[in-house]
Amino acid sequence: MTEPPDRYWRAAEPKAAYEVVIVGAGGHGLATAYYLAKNHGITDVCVVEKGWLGGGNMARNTTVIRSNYLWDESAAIYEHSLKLWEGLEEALEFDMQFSQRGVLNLVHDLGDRRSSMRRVNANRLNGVDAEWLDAPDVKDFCPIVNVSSDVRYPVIGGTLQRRGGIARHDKVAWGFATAADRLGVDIVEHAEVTGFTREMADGPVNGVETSLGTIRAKKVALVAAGHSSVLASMVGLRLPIQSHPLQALVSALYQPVLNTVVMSNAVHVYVSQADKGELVMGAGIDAYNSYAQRGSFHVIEHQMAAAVELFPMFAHAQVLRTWGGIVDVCPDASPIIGLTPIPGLFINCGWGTGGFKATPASGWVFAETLAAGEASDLAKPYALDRFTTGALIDEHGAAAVAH
Amino acid sequence: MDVGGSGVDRDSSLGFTFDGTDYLGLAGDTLASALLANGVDVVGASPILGRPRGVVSAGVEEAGAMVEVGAPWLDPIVPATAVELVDGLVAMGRPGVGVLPADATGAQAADHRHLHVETLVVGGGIAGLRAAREATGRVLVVDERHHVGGISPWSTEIEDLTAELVTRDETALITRATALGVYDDGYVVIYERAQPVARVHHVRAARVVLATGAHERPIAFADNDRPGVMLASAARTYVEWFGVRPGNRAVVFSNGRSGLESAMALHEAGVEIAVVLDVGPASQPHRDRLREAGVEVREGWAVAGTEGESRLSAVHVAGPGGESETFDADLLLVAGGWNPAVQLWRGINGGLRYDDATACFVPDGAGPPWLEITGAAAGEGIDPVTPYWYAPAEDLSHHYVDLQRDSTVADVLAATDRRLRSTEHVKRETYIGTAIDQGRTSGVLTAAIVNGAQGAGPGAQGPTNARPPYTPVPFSVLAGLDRGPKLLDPIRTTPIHRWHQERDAPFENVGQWKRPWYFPLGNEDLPAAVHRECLAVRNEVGVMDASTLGKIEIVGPDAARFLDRVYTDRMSTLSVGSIRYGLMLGLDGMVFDDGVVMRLAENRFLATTTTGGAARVLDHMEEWLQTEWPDLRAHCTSVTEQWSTIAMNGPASRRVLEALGTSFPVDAPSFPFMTWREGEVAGIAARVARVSFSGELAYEINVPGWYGVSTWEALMDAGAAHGITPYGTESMHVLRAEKGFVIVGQDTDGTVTPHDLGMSWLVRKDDSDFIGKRSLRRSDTIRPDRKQLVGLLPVEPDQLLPEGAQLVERDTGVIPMAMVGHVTSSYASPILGRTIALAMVESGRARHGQMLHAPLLGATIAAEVTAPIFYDAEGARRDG
Amino acid sequence: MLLIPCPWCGPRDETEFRYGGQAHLAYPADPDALTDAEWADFLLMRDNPKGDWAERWMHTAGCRRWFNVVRSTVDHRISGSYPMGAQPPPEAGA
Amino acid sequence: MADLRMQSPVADRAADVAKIAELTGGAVQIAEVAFLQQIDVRTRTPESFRLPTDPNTWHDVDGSDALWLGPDEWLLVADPAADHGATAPDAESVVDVGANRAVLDLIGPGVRDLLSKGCSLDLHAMRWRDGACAQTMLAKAPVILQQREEVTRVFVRPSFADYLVDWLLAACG
Repeated sequence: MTEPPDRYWRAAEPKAAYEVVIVGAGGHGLATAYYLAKNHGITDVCVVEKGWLGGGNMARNTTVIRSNYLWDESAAIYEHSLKLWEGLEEALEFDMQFSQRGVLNLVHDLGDRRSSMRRVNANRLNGVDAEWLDAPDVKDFCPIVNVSSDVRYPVIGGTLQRRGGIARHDKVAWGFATAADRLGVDIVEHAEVTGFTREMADGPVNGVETSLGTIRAKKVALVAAGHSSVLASMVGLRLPIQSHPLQALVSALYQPVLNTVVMSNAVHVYVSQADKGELVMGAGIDAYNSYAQRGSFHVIEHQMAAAVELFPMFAHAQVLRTWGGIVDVCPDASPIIGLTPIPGLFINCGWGTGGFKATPASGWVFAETLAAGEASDLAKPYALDRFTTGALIDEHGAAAVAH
Repeated sequence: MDVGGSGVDRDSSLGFTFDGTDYLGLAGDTLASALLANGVDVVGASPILGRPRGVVSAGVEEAGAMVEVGAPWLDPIVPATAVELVDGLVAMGRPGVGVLPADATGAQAADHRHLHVETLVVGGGIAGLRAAREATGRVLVVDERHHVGGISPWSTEIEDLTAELVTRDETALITRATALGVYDDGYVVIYERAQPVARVHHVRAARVVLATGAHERPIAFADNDRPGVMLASAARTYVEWFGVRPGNRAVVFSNGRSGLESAMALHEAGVEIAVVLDVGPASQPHRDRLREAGVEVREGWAVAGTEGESRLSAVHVAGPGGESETFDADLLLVAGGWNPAVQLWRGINGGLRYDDATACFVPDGAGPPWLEITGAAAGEGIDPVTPYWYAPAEDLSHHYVDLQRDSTVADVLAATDRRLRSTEHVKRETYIGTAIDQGRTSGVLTAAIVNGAQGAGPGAQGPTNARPPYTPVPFSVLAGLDRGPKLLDPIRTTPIHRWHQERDAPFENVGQWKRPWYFPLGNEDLPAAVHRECLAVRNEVGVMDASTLGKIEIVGPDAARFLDRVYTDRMSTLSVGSIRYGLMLGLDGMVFDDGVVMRLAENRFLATTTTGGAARVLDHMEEWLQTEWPDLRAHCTSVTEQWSTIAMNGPASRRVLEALGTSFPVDAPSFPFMTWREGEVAGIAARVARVSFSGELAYEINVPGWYGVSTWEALMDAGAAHGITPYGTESMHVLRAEKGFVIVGQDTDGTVTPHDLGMSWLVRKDDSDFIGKRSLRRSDTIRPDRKQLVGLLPVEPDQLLPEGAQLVERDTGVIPMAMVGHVTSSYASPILGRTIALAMVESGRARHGQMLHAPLLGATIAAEVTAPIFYDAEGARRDG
Repeated sequence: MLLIPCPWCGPRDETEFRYGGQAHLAYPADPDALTDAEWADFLLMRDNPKGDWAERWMHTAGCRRWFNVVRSTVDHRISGSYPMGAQPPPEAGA
Repeated sequence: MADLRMQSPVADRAADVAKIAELTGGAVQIAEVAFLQQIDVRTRTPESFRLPTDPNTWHDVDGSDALWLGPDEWLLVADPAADHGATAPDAESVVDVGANRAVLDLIGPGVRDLLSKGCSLDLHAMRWRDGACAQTMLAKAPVILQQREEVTRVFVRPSFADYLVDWLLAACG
C-alpha cells in the first residue's frame, strides 16, 4: 500500500490546440492519455470531461478483473490488460487496492459445463490461467457458496481464474489521471463536448466544440462510454451500439465473509466484498435503451433472490445503496476500437459490461492506434468494419460469461 | 396511541437486553429512547478509531448509535433510533460493521403485494396527513416510524387528521413502512416492518406526494462525536414524544430559531439549560422567552470543544471577542439548520437549488407529472439560519463530519488540498456519506467545507446523491417468496413426470423443464444405465418422454408461404400427411433452431422446436408475422402442452405399436418414413409420426396431454414382451450423435451457419428469400476456413474426449498454441464399442482422415477426423 | 418498473413485455440487391438517441401483440403507443 | 385394450389444493376444473360469431365462455360434456387447446388479496368484476384470469401447475 499522493491532477485551462484531444475522462480515456504520454512521448494531449473525472461507469461498475474470455481476440486483449494490472500500482506509483483474490464462475447445468470447459481449455492454450473445479472444490475455495443439490439450480462445478480479482475503481481513474497529469497531459473537467470541428463540410475532424469553447486537435479520440452514439451522431457517424441501464448495489458493512469474486450467469449474480466490508454486486442489464442511469427495481429483487439462493447467509445482509450506469452494448458484446470513416476521428467504445477490467489494455492499444494512425495488432479484430464482414467476436453468442 | 404529548404508554413496560444487561422500557419506545431512559449513554464504538458513540438523533439520520438486533428478529446492523422496542428485544452495540450469521436461519421472511392507489403519500407528518385529507379515491399514507405525526409534538390537528383518515373506506394508513424508492410511472416500493412476516408493497400510484420532512444537521467542533452531544430537535423529541430527559444539564448551540425553541422545550421539561449559544439571525422573541424563563442566552458565542471521560462532562465555549469559558454539562444540543429529506425526490431525477435564507438545498423545478413534494421536504416552513458549518480552530482533526466513517473537517480539507475539487471525489477519498445514513447529517456539511475551501459560495456544489433504498432492506425481504428449490424459478414438468420420479430417474434442468436424464436400474450409475438404454434402442425398443419439444400450429391461407420465409428449405411443397426437417436461421444467418414440420392440412402445419427454443421460436414467428408481413394470413398457436409426445425407437417399435392397437396400418409401405397418421392408438385419438432421432425405426406418438401418462403406461405394458426400455436425455444424445444429428445449442453456439454444419442441402438455392439468407453471403460467412462440423474417432477407442476440449494440429507444448476447433459432443458409443465425438473444426471437411490433438491437463488425446456419422451411414435401419 | 400502455390491453407492468428496440425499420424489399455494407446497416446499425424515440415492445404475457411506443431515454416518460404499421400519434413527439 | 384413463394436470395435487382452504381459514377455496373443452380462435370478423370485441372481457356465446385474448384471438371454453361447446366460427384459425391449459377456480373473500401477491393487475372490485378476463402473470407463471360472477378462474399451462400450486401454498401460508 502506497500513501495517497500529495497532489492529484491539476484543473487545467484548455489551450487552443493539442495534438490529441480525448473526449471522456473515464478510466479508458485517462489510460489512453497516460499511455500516449508514457509509451509514445505524446504529451500534447487534452482530456475533456463533461462531468467530474471518473464519474461515469468508472464510478459505477463492480470492479471485477479477469481475462478468461473464450475467443482468441478477447483473450489476447484482456490478458494483456491483466498483465498490465499486475504491474500497474508500481508503474503509476499509486495504490489502487488491486487484489488478485480470484474470480470464480459457477456452473449450474450440463450445457453450462460444456461451454465452461471449452473456455477453460481455450484459456489454457492462450496462456490464460484457468481451472475447472468440481462442486466440492468450489465449496473448499469459497465456503459460503451453497453447493447443496436441494436448490433450484444446483452448483455442479465452477471455473476459477486465480489471477482475477478486483481493484478500487475510483483510485484507478485517479491513478491514471495523476500520472498523465504529471507527464504534462491537460485534464479539463466540466467541459461538455457539443460538437466537432472539421476542415470542410465532410473533411477530417480537427477539433471539438465544448462548453468552454473550441479546442483544435490533429486527432480526436472518442472514449465516452454511455454516450458514444450521442457524440458520434454529432458527426453523422452511426454505430451498432445501444445504451442500456446496468444496475449495481452495495450492502451495509459486514465482517469479511467472501474471499473471492463469485459470478453466476445462470442465476445472474456477481459479487465480491470490498475491503471496507460491503458486498458489491452487479445485476443484469435492463432490457430497454436508457441514458437515465437508473433501472427497474424488479431487476434488483430478482438478483437478491438469486444471491440468497447461492449464499444463504446473505439473506441477513441489507441492501444499502443501488444505482445504475449506462452501458454501450454492441451486437457481439465486444468493443469497437480504432479508426472511423472520418479522418482525424478515432473511437473506443462498446465495452458493454466488460470495460473496467480492460481499462489498462484499452488505453494501451488505443494510444498505440492513435500514435500510429492505424489499428494496433490487438485492436485490429475490433475494427468497425467487422459488422459489415460478419467477423463478429461473439462473446455472448458463444456462451462466454458476462462482466 | 397516547395523545398526552408523549408516544409511549407508561402503563405497559417491556423488558429488553442490551449488551447483556436487562432493562425495562415502555411500549412506544425506540431502542434509543429506552437506552436513554435507562441512562445508557455509550451505545457503541466508532468503526475505525473505536471512539465511544451515543445517540445523536431520533431517526434514520442516526450516525452514532449502531446496534445488532439478535432477537426476536435478526438484524446485523441498524441504528438504535430505528429499532422499535418490543418485549424480549435483545441487542448489542456494534461499531457500524455487522456480523453475518452462518446461514439463512431466522432471516426476515416477507410477503410481496401489488397495490393500486390514486394517491400515495410518503410521510405521515402533518404535511403528509394534510395532503392525504385533500386526496380522493384510494389513498395510501405510509410512515417509516411506528406512529404518525412525524417529529412534531403531538397536536390536536394530528389527532383530528388521523381520526378522519382512519374512518375513510378507501384510505389506508400504514406505519413502520418505508418507501424504499420512487420509480418510473408512479411505482413505489414500500417495505413494511411487520413481524413475523414483513411486507413489501409494490405500489402503482396515479399520484405520489412526498411529505418526507427534514432532518436537522449538526455543526462540527472539537470532539463533537462525544456521547451527550445530540441534535437539539432530537432531544426535544425525546422529552416530548418519549418522555425521556436525555441529560440533566444542557448547553444549547444554535444558528436558528428552532434551536432556541428546542432549548425552551427542554427547559420546560425540567432539563437545566446551562447556557444557550446563539449564532443565528436575530430572533428576539425567542431569546426573550428564554431569558424570561431564566435561561442565559449568549449571542455570537459558539462551542469550541467538549470534555468528558466517555460521556460529555463539560463544554468549552468561545465568545465573539475571543473570550473562552467552560460549562459543566452532560448534554450538548446542536441545531445547525435543516436539510429537507429530498432523497426520494432526487432518486427520480428531481432537481435541487440552494436556498440562502435557510442555508439548505431544496427541491427545484418539476419532477415527473405524477410527483409532488410538500411540507418541510419541499423547503416549506424551514427555519432561516445563519450558516455556521464548523467552529474555527487550529486543529480540525477532531471536528467530526461523518461519525460513521470517523472522518473529520481536517480529512475533507486534506482532500481538497490534494486538489480534489468535486464533492463526489471528496466522498470517495474520505468515504463520507457512504455509511448506513448515506450522509444525511454529513453531506451538506461536507459540500459546504469543499465549497469554502475553493472560495465558492455555499451553493456552488450540493451534497452527493443518496440512492435508493431510503433505508437499508434485507436481501431476504426483497427475495420474498422467490426462494428455495420450488419457487426461485418455476419447475416445468410433463404429464408423465410422476412416472419418471417413481422410477428414481435423475433429472436434467433444460431451461425451466425437468427432463429425465437416465433411468437407473438398481444401483446403476450414468454410464451403465446409458449403455443399457442405448443398446435396448438399437436392438429392441426404447421409449422417451419427448413432451417438452416445442409444438406450434401454423394455420391460415398463407401458412405455407409464411413457413417458406421462416425455414431455409421449402415447406409449401410438402404434401398433406408428410413431414420435413427444417432449419431456422436468425437474421444474422446463424442457426437459430431446428425441428420437423408436418403438413396437417392444406392450410395447417405443425412445427416442432427444441425444448429450450419453443418460446423463442414462437416469438420469432409472431414477430415476423406481425411486424414485417402483416399481409400474410397465418396464425401461430402454441400447442406444446396440448400434446404428450412419446418417442418410441428401435427395431421392435412397430410390433409394440401393433400390440398397443392402432386404427391404421403401421407397416413401412403404408406408413412410410417422414409421414404422419391420425387415428386411434390404444383406443384414443392420437397422431403418430414416423420421425427418428436415433436412426432406428421409430414412431412418435402424440396424444392429448391428459392421456400422456396412461398412454405411456400402456406402451410399457405392450412392450414388456420386447423388453421395452425407458430412456432419458443422455441416451438420446448418444444415439443421435452416433448418427451425426446435431443438437442446436450444443453443437452450435450462435456462430454456426447451415453450411458450417454440412447442411447446405437444406438451404434452397432459388432466389426466393428466407430469414437470414442475405447474411449467408457476407464475406466472413463464406470463408472456406470457417469451423465445420466433423466427426472424431479417438485413436485409443476407450479414450473419451471431454466436451469442450480444444483441438490443435500438433501439441507443440508451446503456449499460446493455435487452436483449430473444439469438441461439441463426445460419448462412449455402446453399439460401436468405442468413443466418438462431434467437433467444429476449421476447414473440417477438408481434414477427413487427418489427425488432431486435444491437449488436456496431464494428457493429450489424438483423434482422427471423420465424417460426422458413425453408425448405419446408409440409413438401412430406419424402416426396421 | 415501467408502465407500458399496450394499445389493446391497456397499461401493464414492464415485466409482461419483451423489448424490441428501434421501431420503423422496414425489412428490405430485396435483401439480395444490397451490398454487404447496406445489409450490415439494416442488420446492426441502430439509432440510439438521448431523448424521445420510437421503440417496439411485445406484450408477451398478454395479447402477444407487437406495438410501438414513443419513450424518452432520458427520463423514461412515455408519450404514446400505437399499433404496428401505424405512425406515431401527433401528441407523441418522435 | 381397455380405455385409457384421463389424468388432469392438478389431479395428484388435490390434497394440497384442498389445504389452501384450511391455511386461509376458508377465505380462499380452490378447485380444479378438469377436461374443459378449449378452442383457440383467430378471426377478423368476430361479430359474425358475437365474440367480445372489448379487450379484457368475456361473455357467453351459445353456452361457451368466449374470452378476448387479443385483437384477433379468442378462447372458447365449454364444459367437457357440452356437445356444442367445441363449435367454432368460420375463422382463419381454429386450434384445439383443450389439454394445453389447466384450470383452477378460486372463490372466497381472500382471493383478490392472495392473487395480489403475485399479480400486478388492479384487482380492486371497481376495476375487476364479473365479465373481466386478462392474460397476465401470476408469480412467475403466465396465466389467463377470468372473473365468472364470484369465481376467479385461472388458466395455466399444465407444466406450470405444480409450481403454481406450490406458490399458492406459500402465498397463503
